Amino acid sequence: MTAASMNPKAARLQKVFPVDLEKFLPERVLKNYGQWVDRKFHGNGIIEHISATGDRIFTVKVGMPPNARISAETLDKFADIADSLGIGAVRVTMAGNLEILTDSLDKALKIKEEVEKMGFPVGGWGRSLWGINSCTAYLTCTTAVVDSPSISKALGDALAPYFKEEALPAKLRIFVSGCPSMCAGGTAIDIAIVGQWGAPPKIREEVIGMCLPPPKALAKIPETQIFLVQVCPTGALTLRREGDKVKLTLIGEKCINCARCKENCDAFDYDPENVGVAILVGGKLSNTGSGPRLARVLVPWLPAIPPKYEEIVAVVKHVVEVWRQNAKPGERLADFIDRVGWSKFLEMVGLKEVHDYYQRVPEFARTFLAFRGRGDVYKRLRDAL
Amino acid sequence: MTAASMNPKAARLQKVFPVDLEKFLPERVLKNYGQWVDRKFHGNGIIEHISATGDRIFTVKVGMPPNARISAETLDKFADIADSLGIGAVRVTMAGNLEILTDSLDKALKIKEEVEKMGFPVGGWGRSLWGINSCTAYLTCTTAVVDSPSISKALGDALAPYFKEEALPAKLRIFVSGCPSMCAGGTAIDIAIVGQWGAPPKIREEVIGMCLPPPKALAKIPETQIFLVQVCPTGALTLRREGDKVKLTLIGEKCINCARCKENCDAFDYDPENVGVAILVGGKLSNTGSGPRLARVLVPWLPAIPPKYEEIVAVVKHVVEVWRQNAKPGERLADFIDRVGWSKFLEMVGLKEVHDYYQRVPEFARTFLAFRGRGDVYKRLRDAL
Amino acid sequence: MSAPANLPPKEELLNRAEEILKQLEGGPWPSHVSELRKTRYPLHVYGVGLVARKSPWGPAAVKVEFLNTGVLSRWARDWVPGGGSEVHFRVFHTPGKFLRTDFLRKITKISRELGVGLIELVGQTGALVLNLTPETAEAMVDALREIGTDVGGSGDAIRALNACVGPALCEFALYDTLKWYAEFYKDKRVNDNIVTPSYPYKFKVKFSGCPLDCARAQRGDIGFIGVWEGAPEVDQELLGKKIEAGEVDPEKLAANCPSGAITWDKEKKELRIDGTRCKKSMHCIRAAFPAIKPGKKRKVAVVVGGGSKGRFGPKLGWFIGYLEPDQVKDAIDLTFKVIGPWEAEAQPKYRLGDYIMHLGLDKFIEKAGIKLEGMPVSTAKMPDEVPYAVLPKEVRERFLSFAQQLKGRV
Amino acid sequence: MSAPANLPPKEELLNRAEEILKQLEGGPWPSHVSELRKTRYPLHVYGVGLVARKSPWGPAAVKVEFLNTGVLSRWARDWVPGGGSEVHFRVFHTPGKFLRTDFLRKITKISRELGVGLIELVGQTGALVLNLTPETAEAMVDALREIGTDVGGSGDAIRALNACVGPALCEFALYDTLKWYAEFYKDKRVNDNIVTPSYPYKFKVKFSGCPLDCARAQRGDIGFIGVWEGAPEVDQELLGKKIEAGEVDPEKLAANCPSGAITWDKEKKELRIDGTRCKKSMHCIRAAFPAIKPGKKRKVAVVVGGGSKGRFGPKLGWFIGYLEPDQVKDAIDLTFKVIGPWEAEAQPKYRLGDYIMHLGLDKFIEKAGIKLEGMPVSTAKMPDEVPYAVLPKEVRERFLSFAQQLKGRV
Ligand code: SRM
Ligand code: SRM
Ligand code: SRM
Ligand code: SRM
Ligand code: SF4
Ligand code: SF4
Ligand code: SF4
Ligand code: SF4
Ligand code: SF4
Ligand code: SF4
Ligand code: SF4
Ligand code: SF4
Repeated sequence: MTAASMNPKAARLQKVFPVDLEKFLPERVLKNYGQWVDRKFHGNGIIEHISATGDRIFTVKVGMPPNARISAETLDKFADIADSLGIGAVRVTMAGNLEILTDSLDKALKIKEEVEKMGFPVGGWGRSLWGINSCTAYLTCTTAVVDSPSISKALGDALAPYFKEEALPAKLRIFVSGCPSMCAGGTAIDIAIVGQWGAPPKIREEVIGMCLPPPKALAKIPETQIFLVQVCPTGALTLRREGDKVKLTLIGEKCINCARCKENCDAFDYDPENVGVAILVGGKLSNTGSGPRLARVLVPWLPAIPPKYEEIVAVVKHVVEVWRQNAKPGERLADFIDRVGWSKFLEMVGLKEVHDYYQRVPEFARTFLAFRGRGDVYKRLRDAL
Repeated sequence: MTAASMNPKAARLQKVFPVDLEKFLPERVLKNYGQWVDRKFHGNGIIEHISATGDRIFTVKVGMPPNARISAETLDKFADIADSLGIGAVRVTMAGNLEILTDSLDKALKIKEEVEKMGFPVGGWGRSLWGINSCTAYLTCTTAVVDSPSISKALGDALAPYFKEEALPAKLRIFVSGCPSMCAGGTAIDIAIVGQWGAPPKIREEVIGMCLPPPKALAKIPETQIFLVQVCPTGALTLRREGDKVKLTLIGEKCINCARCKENCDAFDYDPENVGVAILVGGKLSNTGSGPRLARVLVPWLPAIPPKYEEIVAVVKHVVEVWRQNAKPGERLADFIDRVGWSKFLEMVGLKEVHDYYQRVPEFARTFLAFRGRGDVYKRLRDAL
Repeated sequence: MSAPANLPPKEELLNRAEEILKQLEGGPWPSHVSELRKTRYPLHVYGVGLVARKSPWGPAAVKVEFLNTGVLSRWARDWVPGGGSEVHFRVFHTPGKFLRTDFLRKITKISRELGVGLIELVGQTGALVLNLTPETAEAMVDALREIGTDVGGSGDAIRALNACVGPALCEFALYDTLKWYAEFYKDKRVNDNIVTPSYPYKFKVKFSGCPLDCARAQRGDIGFIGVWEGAPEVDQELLGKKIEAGEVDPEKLAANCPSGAITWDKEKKELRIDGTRCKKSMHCIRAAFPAIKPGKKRKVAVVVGGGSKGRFGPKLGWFIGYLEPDQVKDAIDLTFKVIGPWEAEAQPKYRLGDYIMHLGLDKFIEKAGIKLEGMPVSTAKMPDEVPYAVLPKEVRERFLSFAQQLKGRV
Repeated sequence: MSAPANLPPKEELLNRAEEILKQLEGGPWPSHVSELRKTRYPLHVYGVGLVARKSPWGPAAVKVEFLNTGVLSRWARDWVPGGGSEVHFRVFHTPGKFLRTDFLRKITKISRELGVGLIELVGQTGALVLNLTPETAEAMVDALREIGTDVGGSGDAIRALNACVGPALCEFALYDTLKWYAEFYKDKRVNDNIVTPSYPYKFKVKFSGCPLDCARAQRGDIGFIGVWEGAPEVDQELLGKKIEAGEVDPEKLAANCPSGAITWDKEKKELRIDGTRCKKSMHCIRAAFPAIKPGKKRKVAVVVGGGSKGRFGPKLGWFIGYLEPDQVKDAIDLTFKVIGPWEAEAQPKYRLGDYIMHLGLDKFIEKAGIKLEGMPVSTAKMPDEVPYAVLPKEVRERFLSFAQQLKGRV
């Protein structure tokens, strides 16, 4: 059966993908496609792209609200600007900023003026804050623990000068995720903030049945075949016989709060009292400096109190300050920490306690922990010596 | 009760320790104690120690047989040399070499001649093979898997020129241990060779009882209180009920061959067919270069076939050769590997397969594996890129 | 989720919600709340969540025919006064995420008329996200297909592809990321596995034009990263000019190369780069472009197994070898080779990286039948420090034969 | 251990044993077999082991009164034709392992007369090992005590101490390793715990005079390593001479410092070392001694928890802080502080390092009541990469108070 002969709805199984470059790319981009030979940065937010053809495209990077959430109304205004001062096109970056494209520096500066009037900052690139990536959390997400968009707003308010004009040692990007799924992009970034429960979840007995086989089957199926048991990496979720009933039980001592159960079943609940965020530092994805790596936990828990999130903001600002004052030019936070050593970094930050969960875990929790990196153990010993 | 009033045998509980420096140190050493201001190396094996008093002591380092095993007869001959050509004293080094002390370069060179006549090499120090440390193994040890002294002999025969005169990039030391106890000094050394069973041990049912509580007690004591169960790090040793008897059982799939059971009970046996050695490279203890670190497994298993051990000798010679030809002056094997990267090093060695046990282990064996370092995971990714 | 304890009564709850929302509209950074106000998004639900410090949303089940991925729907929890519902589509973004104004206006029109006038410009995987109401879902799919895109990308399926802007704007692009993006989407197998979620877990594909990795390929289940072989290309003349002009300090360039590959010959005024050592940090290139450029022999490095968590926690990708810049078809084949054993064998909710950790990368490569140029000799993520192990006979044999080979040589 | 399969009959077994033994006497390296031949050691047992490829020794139980450690005895396994037995003592070595010839002759005399004429010059822990026969064991203890040493150092006790030669011969010694060695032995608690094995596992103490760590303190349960504070000391004048003489290349010196602490001022002809960065690699000192020497402010770094295996595998020590070179009494107290919680709480056959891994180094330090200068802020061996955890309230409070403090500041 060809797509054409199908019922129009069934034809939906053959997706329409936006794959036609001719159709979607601005003409001026198509003309110079693959021919860019140089670029110049004109202050924060503006790049001049120089083509072998002699053409130029200027991009003006506009900071978007958290989670890149924008109204159709505002977007139309940007479209108007792109038409009047630009070349009739914008693009959205990886990180959810909006670039307005134009063909002269003059126009680029005017665009900057216009969007600033609208209340949007122009900035990023080079040695600055490039932006804060936030997942959707309370805006739409069922598994969210804390609300990343409002945390991002608080951080953006505090760090806006670093986006717009103040220099940092190198690129700074922050990922804010509402729960351990880390949809803002994982932890391999300068600063990652991740919502977490702080205490093992509770099973809501009224609803857990929906995530399990019917009671009779449950009593017969081998435990290892139960989906939720499979999902839990530590064996904290296990079947227990209570009289003639078989129940899913959560052994708090084994739980590591990874949230995989919750991701797969809405019957896991938590108490807002215990909820908080972990702050990780020193990750990156780019191959610059000493290469890509995962961030480390700096602070394993802080409360997340809307709308100001003062504790989180204070720690992030402080870390940025320590880095700003001590790093070499061009040195990402990760490379800076690498150079001075983790111990020294902690000393600089003034943190007396460190999160070394791995070593504290009791024997029984080890199953899950095998994957955890010990990193530069001996290197650090040396750093200390 | 004072020692004096004690029964003479009971007085043995108060040990006689050789703590009197005046008594044990040679006079010339005492006179210059703590006053050494410089030293000169006179070819392999001879150091001139220069004191602020103007005095000099020359030490001639003599390579000893494997496991530093020597007869009283031979030792007396060395004493004679020390009396006739030296200052009436020798010392034993950390690593079981013998240093003969004297007071002029002339005499030192004569000592060298004399001991070489006896069939002993003079060498070590600086950029050379400093020696091979061997545990005792088949000479006296009950838990030995392979015989380290004869392996050391084969290696010494093959590498003797590097002790005596041929230059290497830096210090080379080799530890050869007969079993995973690693009595030759662990693995934090340039090259470590460690005997291992290759397959899980077998319990000798006839004798295992001697290492367990009596059968009746065994049936009652909680499993976690049984010494052998405690000793096994993976839970491979466990109690199983068979009819009305309780037996100690070894679950082969969980065993990681660590030998802790065998160390604590003679009832564990192995099949010489499976026996071999692991060869580890790139460890060190000294804080030089990039600091102390554990070696890594290069070859997890090779057969140990006396008396030539050709396979082991071939691999060790080859590793030394790769290092010799490619390292910078002064670069220990560990630092060399660190600089070029593990992947590149393997490529140089021509090893197509690598031992990455950790990743292969099935879920159930994870309990033990938590401690294993992941080391420079991303660094290595980068090395590869 | 159950109602949090101590929730104030309805009126007060809504008032406090509004208060918090207002506070989120001040300050220098653009406010998502201000934007939400301009839409039909049920803002009180969000506000109540902020007061309760719990997500106000629970799962709902809006079904759109023949749409198994890309649609997510929620009901406000029962403790949210007034209730509310929310549905959104994950929509395939344009190549390079360029939006010509005519196309952009089509999107805003669809959003306003069939949605709630709210758009997430790009999700972190790379989708364009449109909020809507259940009633108009079917119509919105049709409208999107009309303008040349579609809905998809959630569940245990292939997710929205993501590529950096690449040759469309960037002087560093070492292969055509947008072409690869398009070719992948055109492949039938990709289509089928976007449509129907049947993998052990999600699968993400990312394309970065160079080692700066703007598309975060390092965290993809499979990632393609443009690189070059050997040393960066140096235009000594142009470099000389830059040095004279004081734009570039050659000593610093050498000192800051993280792999120590650069030497500056003061006499000859020549910068030399040792290609065998260069680790592709892009440092010299960024500092002296275009006098220093990526080398001419271009490759696409393949990394597999990255992800934010999965069963065994955060991981970056493992490098497994190179493709040529024109091998996009082979890249697609490779992707399905990689997927093969994982799809067949992995436990549910094991990301590809978890499966690889479990199996061992070398075993995985063998199983998947992967053969690539530059495949690292060491495919192990972690070399072992423990000198004892239970080893199968075949493994022992292989090491033995290595030693036996050497016996002849040395 | 049981007899290996396919063992040849007695005669042939002994012949083949002799054959292997002979082969071990050729070659340029000194042969242990040749030495064994000159003694009454039952060489055929060793030979049979080599043929069987199994240790020929099984445990025996020779008891010497009031000797609970330092004596090890073996019987040949039942498959060794002719049998045989072997006993050996671990004897405390002299400070610096110096042997004046008079003393050495006393040792060889004891060995010949009361032993089998075979000596292991030093074991890898640091003991002098004397082989003997069961009958003369008591007499040998007496003879050894007579000449000023004794038997001890096996089992779950404090083992033979080990110190590098230090100030007796070495120009690098930063504290008096041999004095520390002697003072430790003199302490009553050390004596008691050498005499009676009652710890969870063995305990080893090692003293290295400088960071070269010749005594391998890094693998001790506790290790003491001489270091200095800040930069190495530079005698610019002497260095200048060495440079002129071509003995030292200052550029190379700077380039090879692993911490990048050295800069060479070409103009002023001055070598500058940044003490905050120096990692005590000894590189510059080795290369330019005595023009560059260790700094004057000397310290003794303490490392704990090293070991070859234990429960959790190979580990090097954790650095926990500094003592002063004259604080040997405090070092002894510290040692027993370190032993305290381990002795009280560790499972059997947990080395100190295993116990610390289990507990967490910071918790351990707290429990042991250790307070040292320079204690690293981060006492964690491994920082966490996983952003979720179950955290006790107290822990959370502490991090909260850190943040609250900052709120005022920034
Ligand atoms: C536009 C964007 C790609 C896209 O397709 O959307 C982009 C494009 C460029 N990146 Fe990027 N990066 C973009 C996200 C990223 C990311 C991903 C992210 O931030 O989440 C990374 C990797 C994550 C990380 O930081 O580790 C990334 C790591 C870099 C780096 C490395 C920075 C460093 O010091 O480590 C550079 C080099 C630089 O800044 O000089 C770079 C440089 C560039 C430049 C400016 C190339 C240059 O120096 O000439 C590219 C400009 C393209 C052009 O000509 O328009 N790009 N860049 C992304 C803009 C995000 C934004 O809105 O701010
Ligand atoms: C004699 C001995 C100590 C003892 O008390 O017995 C010793 C003594 C010295 N060592 Fe050592 N080392 C001794 C075992 C060690 C060990 C332990 C071992 O080998 O098992 C180590 C640490 C293990 C390791 O290698 O990581 C060790 C690591 C060093 C180093 C670092 C080498 C390197 O490149 O990393 C040096 C520096 C050097 O060689 O320039 C060193 C240098 C020295 C020098 C030569 C100091 C110097 O350069 O002037 C010392 C001479 C003392 C003297 O004046 O007589 N010593 N040295 C040991 C001789 C063993 C032997 O018979 O060969
Ligand atoms: C919308 C989006 C956040 C955003 O606003 O940007 C998102 C939202 C959700 N993610 Fe995500 N993830 C989004 C990008 C990511 C990323 C970033 C990426 O792709 O590079 C990651 C980390 C990278 C990775 O995949 O490893 C990510 C890792 C997860 C995980 C953890 C996966 C894991 O391996 O453990 C989950 C949990 C799950 O799959 O059950 C998850 C689950 C979810 C769910 C479906 C949870 C749920 O059921 O409610 C969220 C739906 C919220 C909602 O109502 O829309 N999301 N998620 C992003 C998808 C839009 C898009 O396609 O562009
Ligand atoms: C004699 C000696 C080897 C030698 O010839 O040099 C030796 C010999 C034995 N060691 Fe050892 N170890 C000797 C130094 C070491 C060292 C080196 C060191 O101390 O620096 C180590 C590694 C460092 C460490 O302790 O971590 C070492 C780690 C072990 C272990 C593993 C301990 C662990 O933590 O896992 C065992 C197994 C045990 O304790 O059950 C062990 C057990 C044994 C036993 C007692 C096994 C047995 O029951 O048969 C061996 C007795 C053989 C015999 O017949 O004498 N021996 N042993 C060394 C002691 C003489 C001395 O005091 O100088
Ligand atoms: S990180 Fe958590 S809260 Fe945020 S969108 Fe993903 S699943 Fe939802
Ligand atoms: S899945 Fe994770 S959060 Fe859930 S019970 Fe298991 S360990 Fe705890
Ligand atoms: S390493 Fe093994 S074989 Fe060697 S002495 Fe120690 S316990 Fe015995
Ligand atoms: S103690 Fe080690 S060798 Fe013995 S059964 Fe357990 S894992 Fe295997
Ligand atoms: S990854 Fe490289 S090619 Fe792609 S946008 Fe970033 S800098 Fe340009
Ligand atoms: S790209 Fe980076 S690693 Fe390669 S030569 Fe340039 S600075 Fe060095
Ligand atoms: S550790 Fe230092 S002081 Fe001791 S012998 Fe070695 S070089 Fe000399
Ligand atoms: S001791 Fe080592 S680290 Fe310190 S300055 Fe000298 S070379 Fe550098």
